[in-house]
Amino acid sequence: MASSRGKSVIGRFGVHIAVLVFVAIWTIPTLGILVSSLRDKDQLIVSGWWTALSTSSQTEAGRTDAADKQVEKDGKFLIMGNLFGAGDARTVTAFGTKAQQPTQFEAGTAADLGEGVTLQVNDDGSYVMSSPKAFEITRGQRVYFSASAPPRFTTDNYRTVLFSEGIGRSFINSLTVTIPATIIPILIAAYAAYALAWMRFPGRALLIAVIIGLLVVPLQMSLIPLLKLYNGVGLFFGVPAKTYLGIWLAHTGFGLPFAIYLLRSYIAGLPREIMESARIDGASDFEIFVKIVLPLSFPVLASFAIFQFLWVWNDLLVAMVFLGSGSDQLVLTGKLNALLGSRGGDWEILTTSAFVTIIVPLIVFFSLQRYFVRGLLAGSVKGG
Amino acid sequence: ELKFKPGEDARFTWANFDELKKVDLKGETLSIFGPWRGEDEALARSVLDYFSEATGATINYSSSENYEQQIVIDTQAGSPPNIAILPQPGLIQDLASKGLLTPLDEGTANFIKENYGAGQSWVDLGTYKDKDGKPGFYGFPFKADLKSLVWYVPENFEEAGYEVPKTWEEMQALTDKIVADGGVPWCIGLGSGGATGWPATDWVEDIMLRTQAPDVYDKWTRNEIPFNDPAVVNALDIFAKIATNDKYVDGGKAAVAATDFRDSPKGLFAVPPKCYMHRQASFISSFFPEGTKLGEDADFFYLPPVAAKPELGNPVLGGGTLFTIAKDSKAARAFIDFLKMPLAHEIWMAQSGFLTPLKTANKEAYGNEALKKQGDILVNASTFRFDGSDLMPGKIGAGAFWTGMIDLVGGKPAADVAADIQKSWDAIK
Amino acid sequence: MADLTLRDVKKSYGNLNILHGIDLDIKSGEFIVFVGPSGCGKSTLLRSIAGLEEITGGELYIAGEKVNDVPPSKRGIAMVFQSYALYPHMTVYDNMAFGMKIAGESKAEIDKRVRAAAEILQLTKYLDRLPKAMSGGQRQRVAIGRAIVRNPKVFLFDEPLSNLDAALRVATRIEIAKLKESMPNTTMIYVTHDQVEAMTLADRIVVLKDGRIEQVGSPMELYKHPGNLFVAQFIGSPAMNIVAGTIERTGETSVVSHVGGHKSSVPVATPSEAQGKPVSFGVRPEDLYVATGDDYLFEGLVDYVEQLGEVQLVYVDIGRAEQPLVAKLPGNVEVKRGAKIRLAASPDELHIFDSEGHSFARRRLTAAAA
Amino acid sequence: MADLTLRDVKKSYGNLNILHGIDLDIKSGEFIVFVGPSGCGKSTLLRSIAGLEEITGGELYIAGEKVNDVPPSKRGIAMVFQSYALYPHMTVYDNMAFGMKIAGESKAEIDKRVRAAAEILQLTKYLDRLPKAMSGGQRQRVAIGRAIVRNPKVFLFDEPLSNLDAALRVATRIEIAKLKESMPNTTMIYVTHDQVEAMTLADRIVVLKDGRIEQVGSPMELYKHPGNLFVAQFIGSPAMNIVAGTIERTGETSVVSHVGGHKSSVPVATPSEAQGKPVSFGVRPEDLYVATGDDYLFEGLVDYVEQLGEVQLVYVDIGRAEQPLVAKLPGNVEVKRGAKIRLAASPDELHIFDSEGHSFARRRLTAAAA
Amino acid sequence: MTAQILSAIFTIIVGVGGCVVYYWGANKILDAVFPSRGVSGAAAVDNLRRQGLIRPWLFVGPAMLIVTVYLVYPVIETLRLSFMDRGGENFVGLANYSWAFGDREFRNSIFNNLLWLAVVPAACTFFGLIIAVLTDKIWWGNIAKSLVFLPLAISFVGASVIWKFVYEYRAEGQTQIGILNAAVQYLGGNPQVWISTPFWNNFFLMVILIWIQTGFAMVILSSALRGIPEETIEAAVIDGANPFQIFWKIMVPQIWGTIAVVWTTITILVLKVFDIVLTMTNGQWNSQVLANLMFDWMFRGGGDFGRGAAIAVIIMLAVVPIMIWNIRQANREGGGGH
Ligand SMILES: Nc1ncnc2c1ncn2[C@@H]1O[C@H](COP(=O)(O)OP(=O)(O)OP(=O)(O)O)[C@@H](O)[C@H]1O
Ligand SMILES: Nc1ncnc2c1ncn2[C@@H]1O[C@H](COP(=O)(O)OP(=O)(O)OP(=O)(O)O)[C@@H](O)[C@H]1O
Ligand SMILES: [Mg+2]
Ligand SMILES: [Mg+2]
Repeated sequence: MASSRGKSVIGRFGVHIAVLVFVAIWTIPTLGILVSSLRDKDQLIVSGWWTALSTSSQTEAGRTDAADKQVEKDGKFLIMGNLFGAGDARTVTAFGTKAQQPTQFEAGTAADLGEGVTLQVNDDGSYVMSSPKAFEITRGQRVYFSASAPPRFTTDNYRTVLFSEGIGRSFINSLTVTIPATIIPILIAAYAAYALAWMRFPGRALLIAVIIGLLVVPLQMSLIPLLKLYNGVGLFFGVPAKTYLGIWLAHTGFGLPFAIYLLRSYIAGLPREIMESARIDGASDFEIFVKIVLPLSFPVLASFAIFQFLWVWNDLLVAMVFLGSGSDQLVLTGKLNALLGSRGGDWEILTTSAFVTIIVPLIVFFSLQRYFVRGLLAGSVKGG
Repeated sequence: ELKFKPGEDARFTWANFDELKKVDLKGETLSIFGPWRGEDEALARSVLDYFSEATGATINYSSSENYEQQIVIDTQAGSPPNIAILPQPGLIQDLASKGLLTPLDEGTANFIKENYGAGQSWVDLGTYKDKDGKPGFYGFPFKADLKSLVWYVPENFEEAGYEVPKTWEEMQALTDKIVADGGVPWCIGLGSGGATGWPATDWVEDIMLRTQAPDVYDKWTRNEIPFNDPAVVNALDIFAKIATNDKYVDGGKAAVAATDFRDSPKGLFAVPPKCYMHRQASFISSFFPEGTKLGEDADFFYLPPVAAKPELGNPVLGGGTLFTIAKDSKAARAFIDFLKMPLAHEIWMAQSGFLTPLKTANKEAYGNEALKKQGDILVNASTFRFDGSDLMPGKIGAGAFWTGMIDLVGGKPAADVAADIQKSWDAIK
Repeated sequence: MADLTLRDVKKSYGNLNILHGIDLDIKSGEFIVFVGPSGCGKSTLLRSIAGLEEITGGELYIAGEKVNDVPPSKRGIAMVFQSYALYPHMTVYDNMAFGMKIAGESKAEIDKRVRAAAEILQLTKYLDRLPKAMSGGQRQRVAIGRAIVRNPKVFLFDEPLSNLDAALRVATRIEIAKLKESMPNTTMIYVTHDQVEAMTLADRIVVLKDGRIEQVGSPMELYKHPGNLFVAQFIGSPAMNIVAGTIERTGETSVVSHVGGHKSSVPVATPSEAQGKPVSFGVRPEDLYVATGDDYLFEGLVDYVEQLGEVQLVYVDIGRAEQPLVAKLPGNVEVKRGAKIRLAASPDELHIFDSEGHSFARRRLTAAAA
Repeated sequence: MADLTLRDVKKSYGNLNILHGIDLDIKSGEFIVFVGPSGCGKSTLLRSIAGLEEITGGELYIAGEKVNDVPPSKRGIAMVFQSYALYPHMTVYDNMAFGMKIAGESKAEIDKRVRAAAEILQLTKYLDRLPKAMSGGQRQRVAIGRAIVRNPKVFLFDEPLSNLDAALRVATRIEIAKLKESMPNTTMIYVTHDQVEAMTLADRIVVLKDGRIEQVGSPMELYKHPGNLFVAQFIGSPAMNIVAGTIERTGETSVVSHVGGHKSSVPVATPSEAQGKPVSFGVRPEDLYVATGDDYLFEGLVDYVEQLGEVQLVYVDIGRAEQPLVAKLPGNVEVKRGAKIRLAASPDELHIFDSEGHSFARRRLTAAAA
Repeated sequence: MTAQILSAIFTIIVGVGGCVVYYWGANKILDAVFPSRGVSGAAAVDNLRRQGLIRPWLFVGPAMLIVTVYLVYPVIETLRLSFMDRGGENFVGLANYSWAFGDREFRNSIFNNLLWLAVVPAACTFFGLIIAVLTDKIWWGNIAKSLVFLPLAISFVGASVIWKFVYEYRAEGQTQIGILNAAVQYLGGNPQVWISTPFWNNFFLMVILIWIQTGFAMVILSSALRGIPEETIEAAVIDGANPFQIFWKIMVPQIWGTIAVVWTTITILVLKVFDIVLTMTNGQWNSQVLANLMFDWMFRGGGDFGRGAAIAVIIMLAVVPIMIWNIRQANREGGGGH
């Protein structure tokens, strides 16, 4: 339904609004984390991420220089400096010397610290502390101040993730796992789905039932028996138990029921006359499958490819169990996972790696999206 | 690349390195599976490097987000790593009882007993029954955490004129004083995703050690006294009185369970401070704001003992990781022997986040004052007890106990909470 | 050699019987046309012959061999589907070439035959298009092209021309006729609704109704000697006029009374027991002419006139409740709506059907008008 | 009131122009038929009127209101699609009732109208079936029913009868004619390939070619006075015979020489500058008769004869390279294949077209044969 | 690095190629053993029939083999374990099952799972469908789709971090950094501890799964929507149906089969889902679900294979009705077969 089919302006507008709302709801959580991953780690728990772009007023603590920096001038001992590091363009509005009253004094005024000691903090962060006696403090005086802080962003997290050692290797490992683990199940499932949809053989209905039933098998259930099997096979042939072949097959096995289920329901819906026509043309089932069914199933193959790709790409468990975790086999998720601190914190790495891992699936999504073509079957048959 | 060049720094017992060189493991591969990732992993590797450098063995270290699950799978399926490092004695016990682990050499238990502070406690910790019910020593403790610490900001204390409390009673008085001054004394955050609740179990364990004799604690962790024993209920109550008092905790009691434990210390550093004290293990300092100098910007004191119970001395609650052999090999044995050497400890001590109860290790090797101070607390402990929830069966220690703590701070009476946990415990017997 | 024999062929969907036992012998090289009302089972029968539907009873022989279980591709047939059934993802060229590619023909051969077929069907400039960018008629031509290209023993056409315009239809029809002529041993079976197609193309026409054969015969035979009322009305357009009547006199030449008691003598033999029986009395619109004298068959008022150029269709209300009588008169005859008109027909062209609809056999030798 | 006005309506797909500027005025209540070769844009034009295609140029008015941007449902139209477009998940009944349900008609009213339409289209017993269990013709009838039921201001039919059998076709055609008569203010636009349908139904026929209007006029006008060669050949079946010729004499009555130098005088005025110019000389098959004397137009050998019952088509090779000449002769004329035949026609029925295909205007008053 | 890339490419080619070679080769061999072209008619027909008997198995064979090894065998193993004790060594009969139904946590999980089953598949399918339809109508539809799809590409752990930030709670009066509480506070409400409010927290967890899986539903439904014959929509437009009617009465019924597929898949996914619960609450505050409970008994803490397996078996039994319904559906639509 092209928009041209005369929809009122309001109607058209409404669609845009509705989609916008959905997109907003779906994007906001992610956006939050994207912004957060770029923010300064300490600012994050202080203010909401949506305020990240605005200048915020914050109360903080700073410290003057210690006694070793004092100078004597006009009989007074002075410690001078700036609360902010170089290049920090913030404005102090008020300051204080007690944590409980951090904004006791206006910026630019001098605070009396007793014993003739005064402290003046100006709005640019510079301060002068003066005393009639020489200072003896080894650590600077703590100064609390309220300053308006411009947004602060950092790409450190991305730098950490993207330039960590071995990331390229694990990237390649991931691709080596993912590409065949996506294509192999598609092939196997498409053949099976075609057979289950359009070929007649005994036990067909039973097989369909089994496939649907197997959809529910929790992956974790299979790991121990399978790994035992792998170890057995590995031992028997004297080969390593953890190989790429092993993980491809594992992902294939876990992805197959869904693949067959999805593809079968689509393939069964293709117009029957087309198959018949090909059959009369002398095509065997193999040829019908390859030359007619496969091209016409592109949209569903693309959908499944996307999902399978995502699962495999984001998987860590299966990779760790069947491929191992040595650095030459480590997949990208494993690598990023290793960057995380062991106490599960380091959410800044977590969010950053979440974004790093998203990129490839998104590329896949975009490149496959064009196969979701409208009207692939258009013009093939007439009828209702 | 070795972190510290052998022979260069007198803090390290380099003799060990030369000794180690005599063990020839060229061509051998040692697979190690542990809980450390990220920076911790780098630290761990810095220790492992010395072993591989000296012996010629290749070490494959790996870890995973769900390493508990992974170790179960790998051992059950028959492809375990040589060395499995686990922080949960309960899990090791389970694996041992299924016959999936190899006991350590005869002398090892004795070595621990003699050379570790509170040695017997550590030996007991690593001893489990195998498939046939025969006890054996499986877990070599390496790297300890100290849990009985209260963190504070010295300058905040100074400004307000507070003193570090020496006894539980003083701490209680300080708490009330802070409230009276208009402040909030405690930051408590129990949030930890799926493990939410565990920080509270540490509180309860610490209170148990300060109100009951160590053997009561041990009975408790083995359920030889029921969870709803008055002794336990009392400990729960003491904690509940703090955690569910809206005046005592930052954000009020509703915030306790909802605040992530990683975020909770940050209240100490707010201006004005959101709270003045935070009880948490030694590792928490890595969640302090960037640039925080330990000892200056933040410091800790030992969670004080109850003055009314002087017989209990200075009990210490801690945690740590245990090294077990899941697949025996010459290299694995040699590696355990390596762990007995002071050098292995010193390397990590000299960096960060590592405490050791090994008395022979050079205390000067600690990388900073804070560590050293913690090390002292550890070594001088009159009683050392491992985190009780880690000793309990997983369903309790990493399940019902956590849930119970959440119920407790949610306002459920301590007795009911304890009864519920006991019920769960009964269910798995 | 491609004889086709159907013996009691039955087909049902579940317990819905579509074909009730079809018996038919088709000789090699014959051009057979199936006609019948919509939904009578023509497509089903064709599909059964192709092997696309498994028949539920009876036997089917092609070239003497029983093919009940032979897959479509081995029956040596080509089929043009009523619903095109084009491969939507292939260009016109590939659609046509597909069968030959499968058969492993050489590139050059494929190209030659595809281009030849495209030429015939005026598809040459569309060879690179996909079916979705073509008009209905263009699609149908592609479907025909696909069959032509395959050179089969038996051609099956399911209404292949129904979407073509008149000019192209005539042209394609003639092409099909020529195609047939150039392949004298190829059997063709053709389903159509178009009388002209049926009449011009068929060696024999098979009239189907409700899954049963009503009559089989050459076009002229069916036109001139319809076996029953159904065939009589079905063949010829507009349909034969049927008027209720009664046999007044039996014998070699019968006398029938009909509308308004008008009596007509018909050179058709009726048995004596038919005397006084109700019959249907039929005459084709094109056999009627305007009676000049008193010798007429029907009298009535002109209800409606359709001008078709050289001829006109005149609808005459002869006083019966049902539809008006239709007469096809030359275009130049002046007929006014509402005017009275008298129509006559040569007695030779009259038909009588008994109460069950069977026709009384007409004497083959045309007698002189009564 | 449902006047329809098209002003320079254009449609292109990308840079493929399909309609090149159509100008057409349709009066309320008119029955307009679009004819034209397959792919000429009939469906596209119909869809543009319906609002299913956005026109890329020009203006479209319905009842005086510009509807370029009015959605289809607000244009007051009903449409029968060439490809049926039935809702596959609804029964026949629901397919027909859908529009009324949407409009919120009462159950009783819906039922009444659906059943009435089903009766007309002989669909009553299929009302509960799904489209997939119906034959092609049945599906098409459902599509027609769906439109009938809606009672719109403008009816659009895209080849609605192409899958029906002759009998049903005639019946439905007459139903449509009656429908039209019963709704004198309803405008109908009808696309067909069937000459008979076009001739009988249309008030005016619009002949399209390659997205342009070739001629608009009443059926008889197009038949008798085709404006150009294309229309001449397109209207009438079989098509008009066209023979190359040269104007020998101009004036009120022209003389044309054609095959074999044969000269014929034609009562068509040609200007003097046409003298000696090549022209096309046309005569309809049905206007030819067997010449008895020397006064003939064409002479040739009978190539092929098609018997159609009351008439026969005789293909005569008159010695030109292209197709044979076609003559439609009465069925009773004895014609033998290979025999020599001479054909004549009344000069009134002769047409001449200039080298660009435009016809020379014929004198409207028919003169006596030369 | 290049050597590595080359070896990766080589590995990939070997893997995928091997698979292609199997199908192509098996087919060639079948054609060679039972030739149907270039032999006499009767033999060809016979051979074709033989091919017809064998070929389906060539097609489904690999799938069956893999599925048997990777899923059927583990299922049988699980079934066996569910009758065994914690170490999987001694037969204990139905003890694990009777334990399960007596366990409070288990009953709570069943209840929660039913809630999830009632809400999540419906919500995902509904939103997926709406978004698929709406985005088809606008020029930036693909961009919108990608954004809705995005969550699917984020790992579960990443997703839980994201949602922690949404649900983050700060005491009243403090600056809220969780957007939900910020919004609530902005609107004048009191901030809530969303994930620890029993019963309702289930819904907050479900929102996460809905957020993730809607993209899945959208992608599949969107490809189905594109298969709807345009003419039927045009016909409905002419029939005067408004966009809602076209959607509900014309489009939805025509893709009913796909909707069923999506629904079924998400239902099954819901039965299996545990990551979200694990990372957000680990079943606390009465938010436990079966899959997480099973996981708990199996690998974390519990260490009881018997009970874990019993719960797994119960989860699998829960799909039996869905299975039966699907098979009926498949048989009704008939697929094809000739
Ligand atoms: N989507 C499209 N893209 C490009 N060209 C198209 C498209 N649809 C139709 N056409 C072309 O537009 C022209 C007109 O098509 P249309 O369907 O209007 O023809 P028609 O006159 O209805 O023919 P028919 O009688 O065969 O149905 C044809 O040449 C066709 O190939
Ligand atoms: N799958 C089916 N299930 C049930 N009935 C069917 C099915 N397919 C067709 N029919 C019915 O079988 C009968 C014969 O259909 P068929 O398609 O052979 O008719 P046809 O003679 O080709 O008609 P048309 O000329 O309209 O194409 C019809 O009444 C139709 O409704
Ligand atoms: Mg048909
Ligand atoms: Mg058309």
